[in-house]
Amino acid sequence: MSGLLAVEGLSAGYGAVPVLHEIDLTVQPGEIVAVLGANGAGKTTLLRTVSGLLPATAGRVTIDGVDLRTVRPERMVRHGVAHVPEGRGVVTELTVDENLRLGGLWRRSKPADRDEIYELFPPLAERRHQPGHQLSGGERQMLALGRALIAKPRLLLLDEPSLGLAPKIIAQIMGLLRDLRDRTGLAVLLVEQNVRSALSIADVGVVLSLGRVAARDSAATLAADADLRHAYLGF
Amino acid sequence: MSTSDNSGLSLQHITVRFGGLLALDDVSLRVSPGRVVGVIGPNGAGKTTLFNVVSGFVVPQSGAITLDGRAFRPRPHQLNRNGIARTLQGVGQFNGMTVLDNVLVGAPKRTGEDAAFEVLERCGVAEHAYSYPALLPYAKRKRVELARALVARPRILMLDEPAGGLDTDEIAWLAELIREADMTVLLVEHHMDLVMSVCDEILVLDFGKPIALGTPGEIRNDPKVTDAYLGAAA
Amino acid sequence: MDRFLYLTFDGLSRGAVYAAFALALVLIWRAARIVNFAQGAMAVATAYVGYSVSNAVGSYWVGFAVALTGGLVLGAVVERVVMRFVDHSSPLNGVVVALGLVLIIHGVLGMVYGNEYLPAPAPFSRDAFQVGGVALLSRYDLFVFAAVGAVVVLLTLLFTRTETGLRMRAAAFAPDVSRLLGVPVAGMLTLGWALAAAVGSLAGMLVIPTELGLHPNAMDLLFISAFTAAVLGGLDSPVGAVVGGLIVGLLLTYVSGYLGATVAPMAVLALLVVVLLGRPGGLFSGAKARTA
Amino acid sequence: MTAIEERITTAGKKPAKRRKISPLLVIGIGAVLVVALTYVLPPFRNYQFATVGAYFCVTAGLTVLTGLNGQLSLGHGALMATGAYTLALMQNRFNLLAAGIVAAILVTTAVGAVIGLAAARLRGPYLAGLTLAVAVVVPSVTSTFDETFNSDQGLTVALEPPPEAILMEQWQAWLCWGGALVTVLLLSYLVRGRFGREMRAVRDDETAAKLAGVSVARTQVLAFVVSSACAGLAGALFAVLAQSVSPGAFPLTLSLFLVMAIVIGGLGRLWGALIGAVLLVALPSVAQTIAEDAGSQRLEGNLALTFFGVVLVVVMLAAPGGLASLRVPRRKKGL
Amino acid sequence: GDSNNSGSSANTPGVTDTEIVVGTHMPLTGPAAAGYSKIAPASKAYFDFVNANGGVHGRKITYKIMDDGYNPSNTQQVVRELVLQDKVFAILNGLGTPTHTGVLDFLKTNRVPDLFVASGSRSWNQPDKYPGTFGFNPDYTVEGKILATHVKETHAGKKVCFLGQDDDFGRDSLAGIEKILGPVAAKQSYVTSNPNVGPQMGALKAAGCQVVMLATVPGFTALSIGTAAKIGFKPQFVVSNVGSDPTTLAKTLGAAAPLLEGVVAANYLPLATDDANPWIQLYKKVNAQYNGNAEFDNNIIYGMSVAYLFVQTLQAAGQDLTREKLIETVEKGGFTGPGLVPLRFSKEDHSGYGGQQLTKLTDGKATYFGTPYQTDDKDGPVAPLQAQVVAPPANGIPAAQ
Ligand SMILES: Nc1ncnc2c1ncn2[C@@H]1O[C@H](COP(=O)(O)OP(=O)(O)OP(=O)(O)O)[C@@H](O)[C@H]1O
Ligand SMILES: Nc1ncnc2c1ncn2[C@@H]1O[C@H](COP(=O)(O)OP(=O)(O)OP(=O)(O)O)[C@@H](O)[C@H]1O
Ligand SMILES: [Mg+2]
Ligand SMILES: [Mg+2]
Repeated sequence: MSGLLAVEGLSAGYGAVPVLHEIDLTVQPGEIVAVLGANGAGKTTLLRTVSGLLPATAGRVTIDGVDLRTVRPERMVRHGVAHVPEGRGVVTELTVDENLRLGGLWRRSKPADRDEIYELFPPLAERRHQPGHQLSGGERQMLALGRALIAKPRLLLLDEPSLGLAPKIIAQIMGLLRDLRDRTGLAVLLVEQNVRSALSIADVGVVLSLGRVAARDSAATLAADADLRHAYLGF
Repeated sequence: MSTSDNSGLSLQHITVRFGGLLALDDVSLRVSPGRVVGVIGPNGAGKTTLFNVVSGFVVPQSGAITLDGRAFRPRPHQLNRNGIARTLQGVGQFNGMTVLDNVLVGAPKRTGEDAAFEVLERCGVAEHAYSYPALLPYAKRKRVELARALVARPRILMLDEPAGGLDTDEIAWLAELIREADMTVLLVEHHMDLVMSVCDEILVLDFGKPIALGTPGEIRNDPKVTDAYLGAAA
Repeated sequence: MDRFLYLTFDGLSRGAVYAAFALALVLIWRAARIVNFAQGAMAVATAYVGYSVSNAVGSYWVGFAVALTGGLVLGAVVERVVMRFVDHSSPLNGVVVALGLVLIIHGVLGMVYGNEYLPAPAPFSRDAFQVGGVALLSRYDLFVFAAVGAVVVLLTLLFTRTETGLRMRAAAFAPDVSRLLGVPVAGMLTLGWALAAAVGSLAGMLVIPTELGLHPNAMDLLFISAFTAAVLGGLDSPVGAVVGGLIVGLLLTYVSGYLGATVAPMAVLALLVVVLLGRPGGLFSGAKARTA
Repeated sequence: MTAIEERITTAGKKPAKRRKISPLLVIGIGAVLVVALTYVLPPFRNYQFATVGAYFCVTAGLTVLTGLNGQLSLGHGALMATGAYTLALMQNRFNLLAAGIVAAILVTTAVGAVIGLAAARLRGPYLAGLTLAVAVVVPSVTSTFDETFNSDQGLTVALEPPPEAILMEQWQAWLCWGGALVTVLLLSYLVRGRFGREMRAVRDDETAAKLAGVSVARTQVLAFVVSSACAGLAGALFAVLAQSVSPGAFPLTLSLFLVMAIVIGGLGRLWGALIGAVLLVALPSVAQTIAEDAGSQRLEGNLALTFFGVVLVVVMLAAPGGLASLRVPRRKKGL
Repeated sequence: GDSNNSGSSANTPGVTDTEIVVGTHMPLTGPAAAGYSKIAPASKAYFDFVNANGGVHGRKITYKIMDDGYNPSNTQQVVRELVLQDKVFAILNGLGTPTHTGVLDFLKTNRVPDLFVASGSRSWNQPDKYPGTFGFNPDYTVEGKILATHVKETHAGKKVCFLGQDDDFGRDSLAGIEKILGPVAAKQSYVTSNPNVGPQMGALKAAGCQVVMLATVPGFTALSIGTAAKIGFKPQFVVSNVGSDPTTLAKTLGAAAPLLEGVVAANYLPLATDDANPWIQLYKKVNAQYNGNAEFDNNIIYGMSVAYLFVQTLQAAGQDLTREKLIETVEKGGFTGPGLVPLRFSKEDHSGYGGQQLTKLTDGKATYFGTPYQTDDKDGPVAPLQAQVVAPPANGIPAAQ
């Protein structure tokens, strides 16, 4: 298996409790892969294992052929991986601007890069010097996304980016992802509960159930497959 | 539905400022008993702030609140006693305590464990009673949170993004709960299917200002709302 | 009036060393979100090394440099060897380990150097300049002011202007998130401990010549005053530490001078109560966190 | 339901109710054990045993405050001093031990309420800083009001000797353990009930606690008051044990050692408080014994200190939840 | 002895045919340990010396030194351990006023002889209340009176001021001084928890003091003299014996040691620098052989003098040693030894040395001048004494009587 990201036979869990079982997955450059599944299916666990926050119990993850087991999480950005964690992970004690600076630190981003993000998410611009804890839920989500984008990743790991966002913003973000994919060849591993939006922009969909891959197909096929939708995606 | 009597919760001309930011700008809202009222609007529009005002975390610069016709000065820890229960955006749980204890904290004095179990059962998490919330999957944790609000037997239930992060089945369950609940519900949510399906009435905020108030049908077709909140996609 | 002037300058020069040590506490708080109760003992350990070297080499400044370097090393070692392995899920675990370290350091210093006061020379004259018969500041006091001033400026620059400062703060607040953003969290912690210990050593080198001399417990009292100062100013703020230090120094001196030495601790308590009731996060605290 | 969930919870819809052991039973057994022990222990061991009992009163109260309510106090030594001085003054005036102890508890409770009112607004290191300032104020108070407190030298405590048949140390052990067991009994009922839940709720999430109807400030002040009462009792018992009180007996290090004791014992557990109390008495004495064999004057005391410190560090690294920990499963803070 | 007699040594705690166990409490660690931590080992060294020469009445003396860190609650613990667990015969030279005050009642209840307490508090001299407790040091009031008499004679008409520790040490001292001089021109106090005497010295300077009398512990003596120099204040310092050990002061002051020139203090035992003194020669020998040749200073002299007195008492008490006997023996008095003034022990008086002689520091060395003085802590006169120099016994061990 090859690709920008390749996950092979990956298993992981918390303590003695296994969560993921032999997951195989690839993401090509310029591809958006949606990971879908019910609550507790293991989607977040998958992302955490890929970015090295959680050690795998078996299998391996490679990016451009580099085995990520040898890469510490803090070196992950240098391999072009940015992870927007579940629950946003805004450093609430730092200001909006500092959070963004943090995202761009590894590549010595310029203030101009931040301005791009502010243009993308105008509410953030007004709150530039406010500490993160003052932001509303959605504003934090925007900040987390912006901070990942400023790192100019090749692979973006997104854990429920639509959480707490207004429909209009969701649409805008999905459009942005599609745009980045087309323009810059960004690859995205997208975990979503908002199945419709996710499948609308994804190239490939992977359905997780009880920590295993239950289905994998092109996004369009998945969206059209009523049985599958009923069985795993509940609509 | 008669709104001539003054029972229920009523907000009049609420204005909240954070420094230079006008978070709520002259917002008035009347919530009659038994109604499900949705509050929607773009991110940062002031929805949570509105909840914070009602629950006493934020003191408005101006405006008044009345509860059943009487002036109401909200204080967070007295909310329960006034028949109002609120959940937080995200989860706010007591991780060092069992699920059962979590629920019992919210219970009125002299509530037995049995009553708490009843609510846990209603929320489908009774089997986790002696587990710890942090060990549960996200969806179950949200249910525990709901159970803690419901155990107080509130007349008014305020839910801040209860559907965030939930899958379709969970949301369906939630919708059912809201519809069946024999109480007034104030609902902040970005999940439009849920809002449209359970609300009797919807208030739309934008930049702290109410821009629309009406039934789901009216709101869906209001161009101002589409423009500010729903976007072309919806 | 002369008395007031005299007390003011005396209080300021005391306050300056409180400030220096409070800065070390602020630094470690910003870098690791821990109040390092072992800071005083660590500082005294390096001061011993510094003075031993001074005596051996015959140059104060060599010893001074060795003490500060020793601080860097000791801080890094304590973090790498002990603190890193402490379970920080309860903040008290770190406190208890730090207290354990205090006992170990006191014990070891007592074994090596004995529990006697050893002389600690000052690098500059401590004779105060007299203006109209009132003793104001000595050369040494000026040296202390300059050193403290330099540390505040450097720390403020570090935290507000440099990337490393940002990394250090982020690593302290949210280690997991920071790691995802490419911040070497472990390294930042070590750096924070090293810098804080070095600033602590500096404070030790500054204060010990003005007190009873070099002794394993020499910094215990300073720790209390400096901690009070840091809390007063707001643990997150270097400027707060300096202001807090000067206030505590002045208060202690004024109260000792006008009301008597015994009343001083009560005055400090009263001041803390008044300030913290008004500003529970210290004088220079930031905005109150939004919680809902 | 996922496979994981199944593993987390026991199968079956409604779990059987947990049976709780009655505290009364535990305390009853404890009382029998205590009395039996005081007959077999030699006098000095009885004295140490009594000291453990006195420490147990304060560590039990402190662990409720710090472990269950999340408030850190570095000033409990000062509260003990309050209790001790009250007892000494009462005793020297009226020579009625029971009244003295009650007065000690009441006065300390009042002082605790005042500090608690201030403390309720403070968090983390700021609370630590304020209580630390309280801890170091004791000598200052005793010197400033030296007609009453007699400065550094302190007061002696007049005590009626116990009846002939009972040794002084044995009698002291009964008194201290009587106090400790009653304290623990009351605390364990308190901790199990609504108040205990409210304290833990405040510790875990203040905002959620408020919304659940808990008055955060009230809970915090009450917790402080309760633990102050315990400290007052402990102080009174120490005065009885030592037959004297002086500021030097209640230094900052005492307050710090109390905190260490409850953390090492196991924060938030009454068993942990007991272990902590035992350590407070046993560790220095073991350390001293070990050091005595060293035989060099430079080593003696210093070796004991070092040993003490090493034990603290090692225990904390090996058992981060304290010695009494049957670790509460807690999900690591993650993303 | 007769084993049936309840008053015999056979069932006296801590005494066997071959051993006498005594204990003490001392600060060996912590800030108060400086200087003091050397006393007990010096006593022990002298006992070892005596033991090596056959002991006392065939018994060897075992000296148990317990560290209390100058914390009264630790003192409680360790003294109980000594008495109840180790069953010591007596407590010897327990150090510190606040620490030792706390165990007086306990020792009395358990009828443990409490000999030669190491502090100048007047509390040890209460034969009615504490029949088993005896002091050693001249009390602070006596000392104050003697120092003040010197000031009155040599600095007549000058402004005399006082700085003292804020406890019974400072208060008793000041009481003695004011008995002779009347109210001092200015008085200041310090607390050990605040090592800055800037405000106090500033006040004394401002008051125009020409003589400053210090009732300070060594660290604060050095601090006061150093601070005075810092602000250009150069009065005549007259220092309590407690805070006047020249070795300690010189060490603390380091390069500033010359400031000590001319400081007047008082003492009642031979001085460490007086190499010609036979007592010093004896002590140095013992120190070299049994104390690891520790740095020789007044603390060592103090510790050995206490031990010498204790051995003297044991010798006088005789073969059949009991606690009552020991106390009787001390009360009988009549001990002569290294002291420059007589010990005052009697049935009515449990205080120790009753006077002092003045010393002056020159060239870093303290030397005695004038004659010793004797007085009481009341309003009795300060009377010069004929110096009574006694040579130590040839073998260095007091003879049995
Ligand atoms: N830190 C943890 N410790 C123990 N179990 C955990 C932990 N985190 C997650 N789990 C369990 O692992 C399973 C998978 O969780 P995960 O968060 O990966 O699911 P998810 O698919 O992201 O669900 P959601 O849609 O709710 O976010 C769940 O059963 C969850 O309870
Ligand atoms: N305590 C505060 N201090 C400063 N600004 C605040 C504070 N609380 C809220 N704000 C600001 O007020 C605005 C409204 O916030 P609020 O949380 O009410 O938004 P919301 O409508 O709930 O948004 P979302 O849908 O994203 O949760 C936001 O811009 C936020 O940054
Ligand atoms: Mg997830
Ligand atoms: Mg919101």
